Amino acid sequence: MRITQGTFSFLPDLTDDEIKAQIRYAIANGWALAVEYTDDPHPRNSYWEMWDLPMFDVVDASGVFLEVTRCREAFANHYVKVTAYDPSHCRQTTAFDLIVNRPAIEPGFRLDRQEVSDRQIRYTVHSYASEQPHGERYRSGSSQ
Amino acid sequence: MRITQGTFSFLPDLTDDEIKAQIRYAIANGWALAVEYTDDPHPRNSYWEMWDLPMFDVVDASGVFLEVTRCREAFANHYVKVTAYDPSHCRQTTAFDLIVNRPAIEPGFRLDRQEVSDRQIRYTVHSYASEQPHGERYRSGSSQ
Amino acid sequence: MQGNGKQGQQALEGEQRWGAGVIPYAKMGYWEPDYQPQDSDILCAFRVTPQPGVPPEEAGAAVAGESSTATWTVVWTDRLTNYERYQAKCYRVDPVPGADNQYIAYIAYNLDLFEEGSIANLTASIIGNVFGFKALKALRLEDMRIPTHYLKTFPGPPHGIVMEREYLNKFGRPLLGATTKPKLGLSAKNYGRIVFEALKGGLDFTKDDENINSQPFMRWRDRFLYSIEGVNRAVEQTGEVKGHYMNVTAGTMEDMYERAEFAKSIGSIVVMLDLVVGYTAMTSMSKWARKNGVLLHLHRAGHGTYTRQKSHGVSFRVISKWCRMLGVDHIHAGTVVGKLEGDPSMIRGYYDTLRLDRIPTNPAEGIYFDQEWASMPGVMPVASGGIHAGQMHQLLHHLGEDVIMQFGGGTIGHPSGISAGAEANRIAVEGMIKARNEGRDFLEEGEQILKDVARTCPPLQVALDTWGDISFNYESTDTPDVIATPTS
Amino acid sequence: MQGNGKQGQQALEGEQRWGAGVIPYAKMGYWEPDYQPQDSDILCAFRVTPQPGVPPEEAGAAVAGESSTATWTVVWTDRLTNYERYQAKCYRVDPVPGADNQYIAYIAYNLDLFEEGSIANLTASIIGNVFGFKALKALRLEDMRIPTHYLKTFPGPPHGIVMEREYLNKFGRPLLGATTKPKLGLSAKNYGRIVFEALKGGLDFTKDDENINSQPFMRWRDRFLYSIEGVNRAVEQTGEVKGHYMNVTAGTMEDMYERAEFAKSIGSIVVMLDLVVGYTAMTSMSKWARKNGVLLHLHRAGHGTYTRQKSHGVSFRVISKWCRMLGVDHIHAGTVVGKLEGDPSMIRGYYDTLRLDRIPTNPAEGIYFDQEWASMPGVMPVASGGIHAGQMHQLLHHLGEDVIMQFGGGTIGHPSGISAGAEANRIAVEGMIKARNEGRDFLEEGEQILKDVARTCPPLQVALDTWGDISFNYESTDTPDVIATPTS
Repeated sequence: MRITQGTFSFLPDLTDDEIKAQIRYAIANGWALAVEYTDDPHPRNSYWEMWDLPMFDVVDASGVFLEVTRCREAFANHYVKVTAYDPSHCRQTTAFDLIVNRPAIEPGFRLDRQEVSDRQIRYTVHSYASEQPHGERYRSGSSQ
Repeated sequence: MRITQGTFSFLPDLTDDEIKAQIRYAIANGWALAVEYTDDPHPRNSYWEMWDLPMFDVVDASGVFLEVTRCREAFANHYVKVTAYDPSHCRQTTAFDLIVNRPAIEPGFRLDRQEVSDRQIRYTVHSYASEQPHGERYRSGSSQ
Repeated sequence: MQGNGKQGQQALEGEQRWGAGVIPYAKMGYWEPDYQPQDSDILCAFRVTPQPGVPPEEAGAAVAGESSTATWTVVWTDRLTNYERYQAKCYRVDPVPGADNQYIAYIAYNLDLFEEGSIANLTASIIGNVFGFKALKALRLEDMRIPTHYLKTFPGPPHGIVMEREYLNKFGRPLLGATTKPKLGLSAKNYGRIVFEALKGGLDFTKDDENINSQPFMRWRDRFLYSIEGVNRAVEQTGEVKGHYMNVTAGTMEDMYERAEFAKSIGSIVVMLDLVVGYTAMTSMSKWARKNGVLLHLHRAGHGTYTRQKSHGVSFRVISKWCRMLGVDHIHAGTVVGKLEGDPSMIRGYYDTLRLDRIPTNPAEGIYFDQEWASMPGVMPVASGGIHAGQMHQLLHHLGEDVIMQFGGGTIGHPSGISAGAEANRIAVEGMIKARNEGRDFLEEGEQILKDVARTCPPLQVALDTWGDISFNYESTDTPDVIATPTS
Repeated sequence: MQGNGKQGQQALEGEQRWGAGVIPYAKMGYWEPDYQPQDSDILCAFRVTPQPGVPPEEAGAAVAGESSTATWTVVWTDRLTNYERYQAKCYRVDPVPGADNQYIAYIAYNLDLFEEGSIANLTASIIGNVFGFKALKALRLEDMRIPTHYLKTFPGPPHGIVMEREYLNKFGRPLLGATTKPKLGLSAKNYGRIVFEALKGGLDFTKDDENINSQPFMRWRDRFLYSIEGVNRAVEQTGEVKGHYMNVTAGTMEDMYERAEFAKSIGSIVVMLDLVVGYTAMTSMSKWARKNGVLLHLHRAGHGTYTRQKSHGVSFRVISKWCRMLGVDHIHAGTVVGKLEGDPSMIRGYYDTLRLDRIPTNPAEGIYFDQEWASMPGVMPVASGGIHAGQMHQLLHHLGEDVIMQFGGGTIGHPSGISAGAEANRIAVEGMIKARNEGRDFLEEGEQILKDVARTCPPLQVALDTWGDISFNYESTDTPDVIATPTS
């Protein structure tokens, strides 16, 4: 399966030039950029690992893209995303995010159903990858 | 004080001819007429004593008025009212009622206040006349 | 145009109907001139003003479609259902006589479309999206026929006219009320004084204003306590049952219940709501009122934003039906002669709708369908807004006997005081009823009757002198159509 | 006419003012051209169409009077209060350019007039009786300025746009939804299938229709259970957070709470209400939604009966303000290009009102006052009704990024199925956002952008082929006035 989190996950994977264009858009808006990675892409995992601190006050897209490249190389079997952050009043949250790296094979999820009373079901979204410990997930392939 | 129950209690007391006119109106509408009396005119006394049964299917106002007169004579120190009753579908209740006799002196009511909690008060409307037993009320005067 | 299924508007079948894309509503089966409405159908009469170029049958079909199953494009999932049952059917479109480009579209809805006992559901369908539909310039829901099959799923008035009169022990004449004035700024103690004076003087009810809820100058609990003191003092001095409509309208349902429970606990026989609280809150309060033996008064605050204009919105007779179904004991329904909008024949239609058990079709009063109420009790209409004792003959003529006449300014503005104002109103109504019962032509002789009664009642004479020549003569915006031929 | 206190319209004083009888509103002090609105005043702009012979200042004064303290006749009990404080003041009347006999009346209301946190109270005053007032032919509430002093007494959206996006983990693009179709007749199991297919295909939300509550063909509890199965299956297959707006609209408040509690207990992240339930029920549900961490979606069913016509009723921008104040997370607010009424600049005004923290006066968008929201979170506007993927460039241009685009027929009516329809919509929005971020003129090049994206996505090509040329081109009934000079 293909996890469709992030702003552009239905489009074909963005090329490096396309990623740089999005980074430029964020810089033009005064947004901070950050790189994050994870091997736990559960839809409720709010906190992916931070690749260093967010890059505030950057003016140059290529510097940001360099960090993207470094993170992708370091975590080739992980999900990696670039996040643009808008600190302005009444916003103070992510402006957009895009997945720039994903494992070659995405085993995805299973839905576990616990029957409770009155025909109700408690649902658990189980990630196949997380059956292995951190660091040992997504070893069967690589996007590189 | 003057108890203002009934359809016409703010107008001057109706004359006998005026009472007959109202009776004729009820008969013309096919309503039954009844005479009731009481010495307990509390606003929540729903059941005055019945002077015989209601007069259904009457055609002659003077026959009804005769009963009014007889009741007034028998209970000169009571409240007496004539009631028109409408038994038709979706009505089945009193159409109008008029007081045709009242005691010469109406001592009226007192408001008793029981303080309860939270600044609330339980009210009791106390009738001075009912301090005496039935039959001994309103003896100080007569409307005749 | 009944019975003329024009070739170009006939419903499509098979592949033609189910091909992907956009199809005119009429061709999707929402225009069905041969349809015979079933006894259990909900029927609606809409006044439709189509945009230029939209034929009337298509406009009627669009209303039927957008208020029932349709979306703007073909969906195959329709095929999973017995969709013809759920499609509303526009079965008739009549041009409005004397109006350019207006039509009355008659639409039938299957009973299955609506949840039992839910005005919210009924309205979400019937007045949901369709009033914003671009292909129409304007749209008005003129009338509805509620079949007994659906009617019986609603509670109706908590008590109704008969039970209220028995509880009050007041028969044979209109009831009298007054809204406390000024609306804003009185302290709770001053407020209770007005309640007391007006009830002592001869009124049956006083009323909170629709916008008196709980403001800094007077919080609700204090107002309720002083008002009930005024009520009980007046009961003591008159020997009559009296009431003050305590307005429990509030920002949340929880606040409303808190206020209503308190009103009940201190012995109030009536509470009041504003229409702006909405149908769901009203229905909850209706059930509360029956359960707790408290009369429920409804002020129609806000209705004028959608009921007033003839070409667009919802007629007040439809609102009247909904309110009788969900259940209130009183509802403000117009005065004819006062300061607020209301054509006499239209108001007669509202009053009939609220009070009668069977209302026959009557285009002159805006009644488009026979309506049976299956013995559901009637609602007491309330006439309030710019009326005074000098109009008593006209009020009785237009509004009849089962009505609450509310004289706010006409009581409290009396030059001799509030009690005198109340007395003038009470004696005027009694005198007029007495004259009517004696067989006099009270409408014709009304002024003379009032003059005669005033001889024994100076406050009435003062009232006549003060307001005798006041009237509000403006043309009504909502009037019956001139109908050349009966519509059914 | 500001500043021209004409002799004939000046307020009376002393005996002249307090003599019994009837006095024109302007002379009672409701017309005060020299009044300087206070920061804490609630301000209203009304479009007034007076009856013939009623001067505009008197009409404006009448509106001020009837929506605040006035009754139609003089009452001495006014003297018990500091009545001048409670009198609303009409301080300005501007003729509407190009319109015959229409005026914009500006009226200021003291903060004391309104109960804290109660939209029911605010509306009972401002749109209470006055819309039925005979001396006016028509009346429309165009806009209100809510001062921060009053605004802060309201809860605002249970979560707001930012919190919703963080909860959903969806940023940088419009959200996508679809209303399940057909509206009526689907069994619970069939219904859940549509939820599943649409969410799996790429939508973020699916939605109950406004008139799907609990009918015989599908009761609410069964619908909720099958829908949540569909939601969770889609979460599993996409790794995204998904939701289905469960419509808890019901006949009584108790039924609404029962349905909302059940939706929460089975894990639904969102519930939905219809506007017809009313302001009081909505405010209660707003507080429930914050307390229980459930997003609150509002369908504006019924609004068209009073918002659509320019001369009479209440503008939807006022409804938008009230709903942001009482607190919903989503509200249907127009599409510009779809099947429902909506002039582009008017809709921009609604969207600004719902989303921005500060909205400056802008007559071209129908904004009559500066409005500060004091950091109250924004409401996500929902565009729903006759829209499709082929309009994506126009939708993004008109509606921006913080919006939920709901494609009902435009998803479910897709010839290749529901999932394909959803995929077409999702890739269209992603492609358009990507192009915009890359600096392209997406409005101008929109069709080309979609065509390019469709090359990697056959379902989008099919959608463009099916609906590419569909539009609903009718004139709007509610448009901005041509303003010769700015109004402030």
